[in-house]
Amino acid sequence: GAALALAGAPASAQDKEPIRIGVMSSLSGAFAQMGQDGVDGVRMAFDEVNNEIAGRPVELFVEDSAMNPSTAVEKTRALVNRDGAQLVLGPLSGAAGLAVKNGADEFPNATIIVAGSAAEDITMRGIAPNVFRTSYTGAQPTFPLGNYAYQQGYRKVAIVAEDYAFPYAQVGGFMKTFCALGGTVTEKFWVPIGTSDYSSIVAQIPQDIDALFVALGGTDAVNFIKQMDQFGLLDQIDILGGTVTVDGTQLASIGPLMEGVVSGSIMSGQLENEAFKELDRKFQELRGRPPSLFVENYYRAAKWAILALQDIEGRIEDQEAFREELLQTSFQAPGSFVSFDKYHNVVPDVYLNRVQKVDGQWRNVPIRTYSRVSQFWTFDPEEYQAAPPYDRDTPSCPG
Amino acid sequence: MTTTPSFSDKRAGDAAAATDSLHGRLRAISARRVRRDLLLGLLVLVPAALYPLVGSTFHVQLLTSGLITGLVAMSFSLLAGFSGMVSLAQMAFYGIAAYVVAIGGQTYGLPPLATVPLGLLAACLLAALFGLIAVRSSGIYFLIMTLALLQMFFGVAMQWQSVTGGYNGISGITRPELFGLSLRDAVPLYLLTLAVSALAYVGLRWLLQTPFGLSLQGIRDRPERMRALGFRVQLHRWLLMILSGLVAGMAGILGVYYHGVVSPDVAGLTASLLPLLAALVGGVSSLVGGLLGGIFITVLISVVSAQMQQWFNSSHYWTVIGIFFMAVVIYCPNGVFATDSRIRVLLARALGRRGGDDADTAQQRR
Amino acid sequence: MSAELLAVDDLHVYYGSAHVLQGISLTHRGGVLGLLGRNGMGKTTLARAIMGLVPVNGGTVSVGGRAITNRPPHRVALEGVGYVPQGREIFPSLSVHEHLQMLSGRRKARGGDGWTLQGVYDMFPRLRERHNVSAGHLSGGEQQMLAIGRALLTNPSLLIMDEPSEGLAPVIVDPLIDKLRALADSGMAILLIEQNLRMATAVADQLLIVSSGRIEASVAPKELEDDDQLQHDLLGVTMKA
Amino acid sequence: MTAALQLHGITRQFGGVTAVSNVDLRLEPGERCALLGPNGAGKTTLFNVIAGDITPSSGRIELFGEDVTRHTVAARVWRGLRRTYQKSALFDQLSVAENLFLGALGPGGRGHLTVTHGLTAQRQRWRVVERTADRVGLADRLMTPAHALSHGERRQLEIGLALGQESRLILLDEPAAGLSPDERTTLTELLKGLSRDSALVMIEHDMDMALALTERVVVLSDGALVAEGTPDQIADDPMVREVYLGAGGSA
Amino acid sequence: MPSYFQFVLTLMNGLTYGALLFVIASGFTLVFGLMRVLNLSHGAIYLLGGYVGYTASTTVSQLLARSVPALHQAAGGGFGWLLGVLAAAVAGGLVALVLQRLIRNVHGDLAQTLLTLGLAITIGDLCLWIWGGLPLTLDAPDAISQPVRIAGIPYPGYRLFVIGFAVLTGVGLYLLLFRSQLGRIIRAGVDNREMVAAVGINIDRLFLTVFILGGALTGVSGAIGGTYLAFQPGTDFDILTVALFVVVIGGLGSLLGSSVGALIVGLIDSFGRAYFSELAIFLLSGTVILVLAFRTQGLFGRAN
Ligand SMILES: Nc1ncnc2c1ncn2[C@@H]1O[C@H](COP(=O)(O)OP(=O)(O)OP(=O)(O)O)[C@@H](O)[C@H]1O
Ligand SMILES: Nc1ncnc2c1ncn2[C@@H]1O[C@H](COP(=O)(O)OP(=O)(O)OP(=O)(O)O)[C@@H](O)[C@H]1O
Ligand SMILES: [Mg+2]
Ligand SMILES: [Mg+2]
Repeated sequence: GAALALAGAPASAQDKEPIRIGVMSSLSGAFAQMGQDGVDGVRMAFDEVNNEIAGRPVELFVEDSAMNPSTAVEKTRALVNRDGAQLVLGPLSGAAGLAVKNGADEFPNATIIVAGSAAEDITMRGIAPNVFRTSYTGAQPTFPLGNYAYQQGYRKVAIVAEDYAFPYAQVGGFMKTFCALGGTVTEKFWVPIGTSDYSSIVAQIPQDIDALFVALGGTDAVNFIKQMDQFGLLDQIDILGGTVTVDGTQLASIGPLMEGVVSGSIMSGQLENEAFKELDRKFQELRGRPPSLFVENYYRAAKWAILALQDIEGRIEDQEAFREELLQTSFQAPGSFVSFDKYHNVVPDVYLNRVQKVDGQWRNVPIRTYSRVSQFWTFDPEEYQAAPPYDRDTPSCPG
Repeated sequence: MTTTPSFSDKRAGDAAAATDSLHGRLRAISARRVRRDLLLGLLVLVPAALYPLVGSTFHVQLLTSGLITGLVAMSFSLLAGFSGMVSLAQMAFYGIAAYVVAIGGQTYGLPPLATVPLGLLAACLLAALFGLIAVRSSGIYFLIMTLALLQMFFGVAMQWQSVTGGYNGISGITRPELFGLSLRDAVPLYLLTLAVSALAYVGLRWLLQTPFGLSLQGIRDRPERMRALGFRVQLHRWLLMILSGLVAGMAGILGVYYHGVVSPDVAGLTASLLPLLAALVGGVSSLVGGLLGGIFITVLISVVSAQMQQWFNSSHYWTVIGIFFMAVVIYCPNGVFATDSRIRVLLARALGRRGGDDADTAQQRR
Repeated sequence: MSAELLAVDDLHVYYGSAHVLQGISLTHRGGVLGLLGRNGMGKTTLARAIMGLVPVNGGTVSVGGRAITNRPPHRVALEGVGYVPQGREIFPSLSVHEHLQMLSGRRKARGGDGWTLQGVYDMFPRLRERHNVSAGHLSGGEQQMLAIGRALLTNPSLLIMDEPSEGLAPVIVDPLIDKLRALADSGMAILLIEQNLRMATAVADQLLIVSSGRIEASVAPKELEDDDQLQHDLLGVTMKA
Repeated sequence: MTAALQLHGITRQFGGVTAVSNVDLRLEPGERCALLGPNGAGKTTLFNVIAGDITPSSGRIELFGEDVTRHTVAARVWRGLRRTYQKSALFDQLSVAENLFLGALGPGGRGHLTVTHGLTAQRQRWRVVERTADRVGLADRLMTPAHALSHGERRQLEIGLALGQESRLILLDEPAAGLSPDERTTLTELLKGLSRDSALVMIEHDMDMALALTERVVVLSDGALVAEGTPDQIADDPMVREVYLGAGGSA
Repeated sequence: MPSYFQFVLTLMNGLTYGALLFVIASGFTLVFGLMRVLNLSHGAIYLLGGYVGYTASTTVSQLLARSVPALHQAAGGGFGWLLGVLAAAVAGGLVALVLQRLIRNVHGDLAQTLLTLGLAITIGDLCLWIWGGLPLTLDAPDAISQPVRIAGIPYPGYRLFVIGFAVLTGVGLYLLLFRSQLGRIIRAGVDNREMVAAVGINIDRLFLTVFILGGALTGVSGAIGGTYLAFQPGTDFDILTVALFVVVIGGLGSLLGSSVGALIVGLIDSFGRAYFSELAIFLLSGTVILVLAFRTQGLFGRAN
């Protein structure tokens, strides 16, 4: 039947072979909200073009990577081998992204745009031809924060962070710039993910520090800040936040306590460009709160793919051309103007945001913008990649 | 061998029994069963091995994944169903074998000929270690102990970053070749997994019908009495634990070749829940149930999660799985493949027949 | 009150496909009715079927004229049926005292004072000595006493006892015989399942012999006691060698 | 000749209660002995102490001349000790035949693993199973799972479990309890026919049976040994009448 | 901070955290102690209690603030919070009711346990469906959250409130389990359901009561715990694990055990984090393993 219809009717979008796109995100467990935000972002991007690219309909297939690298690999297979996706957006968590990238040679006929995962090695120390990253590396948004901290006059900083790869990189980025300027990090508290009682850490925070850098996510961040407050310490210490510490997800629940916290991110709660305002308005309509980092990240990835595909008339089958086009594409995303570096990683603007109440809502308001921040900051890429990866003890500047 | 209790005359039975030795009768029964199972096995295995000729790559991969989960489920059932030890630590044995193969191959560049035996050995050793700590406990204490041990494993995998790669684990694993076929490709790996599963199943089946197997079941039912008959209960338990570690370790190696990655998440919540669900859906007191259950649950989750998205735009497939699982526990307490499921009994009632033969089930539960 | 305290009519019970009770009928009009039979003949099954502890597949049971077939056990008990199960079935988590405390005063006797905690202790002084011990730690015989006491405290009008003398020392059995007789004389009907021939013949007013899920014979105790041949025919033994 | 069993001053307390109090007992190989006493006298507790299920508060236990006070249950079994339980302890999921097989499989004098029990011996072991089943009257229930047995049948199987192998000392805890008069007769015959290689101690409230089967009777009361003698002596002992037999308790 | 203060503070933190753990485990202990049902949906009911409590308390607070602002001010958020706790109790009780209806149909420990696991999976996902995945917490009323000065250090008032609540819960449970007719009957029923029925007691109804009570208590602990700690998807299994560990360390079914277990876990967690922070991830599981390796029945558990 399909062949007949093709022969007869004028080629409308419905009759053309659809472009199949897979979306992979963390939809269950602790990251479920961020994951759902990501899927919302993708859907919003495709709705803007009426789910049609160059006359071809777009079909979306959504799968849950469950924060698990093995599952992410399986779900990529499902999307590519079962659903016939030639483009996969995702995954969200670091280990999952890394696993997919390292196994990407299994999918020569598909392109993967990592939209949330911040593991450096997805776009460093060897790259895959079919893997791109539109989000950020763990250190990318915190390089400027270290810079800022020193300029603020902070000299001694203590750190509280979760004990795994992403916070290592966030802390690493911060310390690379902060220590280089002469600051010292006197103490680091690494806590396992899912720690609920922080009181004994709160009790140990040294009193002679100038600021506390907090790189925790989800309930960990909420519990920590809440308990700082209960012990009456919140007002006594300046707090700097990691990228997901002060995201919209936390502000919804403990906004008032976070007031004044400065954090580094590639996204903000209040930007002047049209793309942001548009996204902000639409997402408010959809969910009744400002868009989070993850809405923007996934939206941006989808938008990037749409632009590139439009430029090659939707011929996603020509993967070579598509990847080439993708690498060349740059545009104004809601977060900032973005383009790729030669390592397939995004070069965005980084904002330092302060938490403030705007029109009755707690939001991140930019106080400083660093444009076009590379994943290597201002360091030499070769040297940077040769240095040992971040971990609990690297870098170090105890003073 | 239906033994309906004969009430008419108690002595009549003796005469019948005397004509044929018990050993002979049992041998005949088991020979009949072996023949039946062999036939059934071939009926399943041959089409399964030929499946890649007709099935899509994805379906072959899905089956592989199901069998791997099924192997772990089988190692779980081996402990739970045949010796009453409900162990949550199976994924640690899976994990350590996977890690050893990954680390051996990636970090030290060892050939698979070395890493595979090392991986299995590591799984056995870890099981032996865990066993040493845990076999003295029983019931819920054993369950919690193994849960704590699993968390320990998780902690080490997470913290010992220089060796395990920490949170990110080790990915991009190179797969070896077997008879000139790369295990990176779906079909060869599937066939290997199928062969390993079948062998493991046959081996365990054989073992369980030996006196050793019967001893284990005695220990499950009444460990004190086994002690009073002179058995070394702890030693039996410990050996079984090592054996189950071996089976889970096989799964771990297949798993790391299948996924190409190993990370602490192998010991995480979802990963350890899956084999458990598989074992239950298949019936804990049946080994083959574990394998089939693995395939069943893997396919189910894959289908439900995709369809929930397609039909309802919803990612809440776990609600469906959870409800399905409860239904299984209520309506098919011995697994969906069991012949004595409640549905069957209800059906039989409705058709005017009475439930299954009790005497038969005691013999056939394996 | 109906004359028929207990009426069982054409009772059938299956375990799976095994037909264990194959049409048992009996009526009990007071006094002590004894049930004898070899192991595995269905005596316990009959008792459990009356109590509602196994589903009845055919036939009816009524107590005091009221049908109780397939009623839940607590309803049957509330109709005034007490049960001393085979194998004691005491509650290991409770102490001796808690067992009795739990039941005393729950169900009033039809007339008169009914059983009290002290009454049970007086009947089995050994229990008073051990009242603080967890019942699971009692000796076998002590558990049996407790099981009897427990049933008495529900002040039943019909008491079903499944081998109450099992595990009791002779020094306990003799007073128990007297006590059961006294209970029966005071109006409590007793259905007594026994393996101890001496006890059965001493207590029962009438004896039924169960075989293969059927009532095979009904004899007077005196008759059975005196007739060695009858004993041999019905039970396969003689009482005294 | 060394004694089969020798108890030196065995005492066992539970909290404030002394269940067994300073019991000395010597049993010759092949001897048959009845252990009588009122309910709660400490008979089962004494068995538990001998078998190793509970440790004595004080005292020493010798099996065949060897001090086993600190040995495990299994280690005593390897030396030839068998026992039955007052409350049947069976393998409920397994059939009668399988139950008896485990009874016959017990590692005898060595205690090595069942994995090493060769397949060759199996035929013979099933023959033992068959014979045992016949002896305890369960020959036509071989394929029935233990949980589906009646109480009396469970008692029969309980005894069968202890008879699966050669032994040097058997402890029977109320073997006749729950058995019908018919089965009781069978059991009496069975016990009478047991090989004299093995000593036997029997707790039993069925006096006819206890006195018919044994040549020596020991009476326990409140944990202490209060009388000892031949069946006839004991049956006439006024003290035993008072604490145990009661008024009508003529043998 | 001087090390003496540090020590006292760590001790206090351990005690209060232990108290919270006891409250969290109490519903579990009740259901297990009386019914011998290992309720794996405990964490899910806790989470549900948190969400329902959150929704009820914020809704009521907003309503009050809008309609009777004076009263709202005066109560310092107390009304909303109290109603939240009540709503959580109701929600927990309802789930328990459903659970009991389901569990009646299955026999055997393993099957029952697995049924509760299925329920846990379902509730957890339903919560995500209804409330989304944002981390949430309840706001404690001012009256019980004012800092209290202990040895000169300001100490969070809510934590002290939790200690008080834990003590009350413990005493209440003790009376119910060991000093009441209901407790006796239920314990008997767990030993042997048939025989309890055979003495004329409707054991099913009593079991239902206990389940509902346990569920309500768990729901309440969700609201009280949710005021102390934030919750989000995944919290259900974290809480379940901690509750299991606490109860097992103490010995299953022992009330004294679970209170001691809670204190041990609380103190080890607190001191462990303060003095051996690198080992934090191993603290909990390590404690369980150590305890069980030497006492296979937990500290106060009895061999059965
Ligand atoms: N674990 C225990 N804790 C407390 N008391 C116990 C324990 N075990 C036994 N006892 C007590 O010790 C006494 C002796 O018990 P034992 O079982 O040895 O008696 P017995 O002589 O076998 O009696 P029976 O003839 O009734 O079986 C009893 O009073 C019993 O209550
Ligand atoms: N749960 C069960 N499942 C299957 N069969 C059973 C079950 N319980 C009992 N039976 C069978 O039913 C028959 C009758 O058992 P019942 O317990 O009524 O016998 P009984 O006359 O009380 O014997 P005893 O004197 O040994 O107590 C027996 O053959 C037994 O094997
Ligand atoms: Mg019976
Ligand atoms: Mg005894």
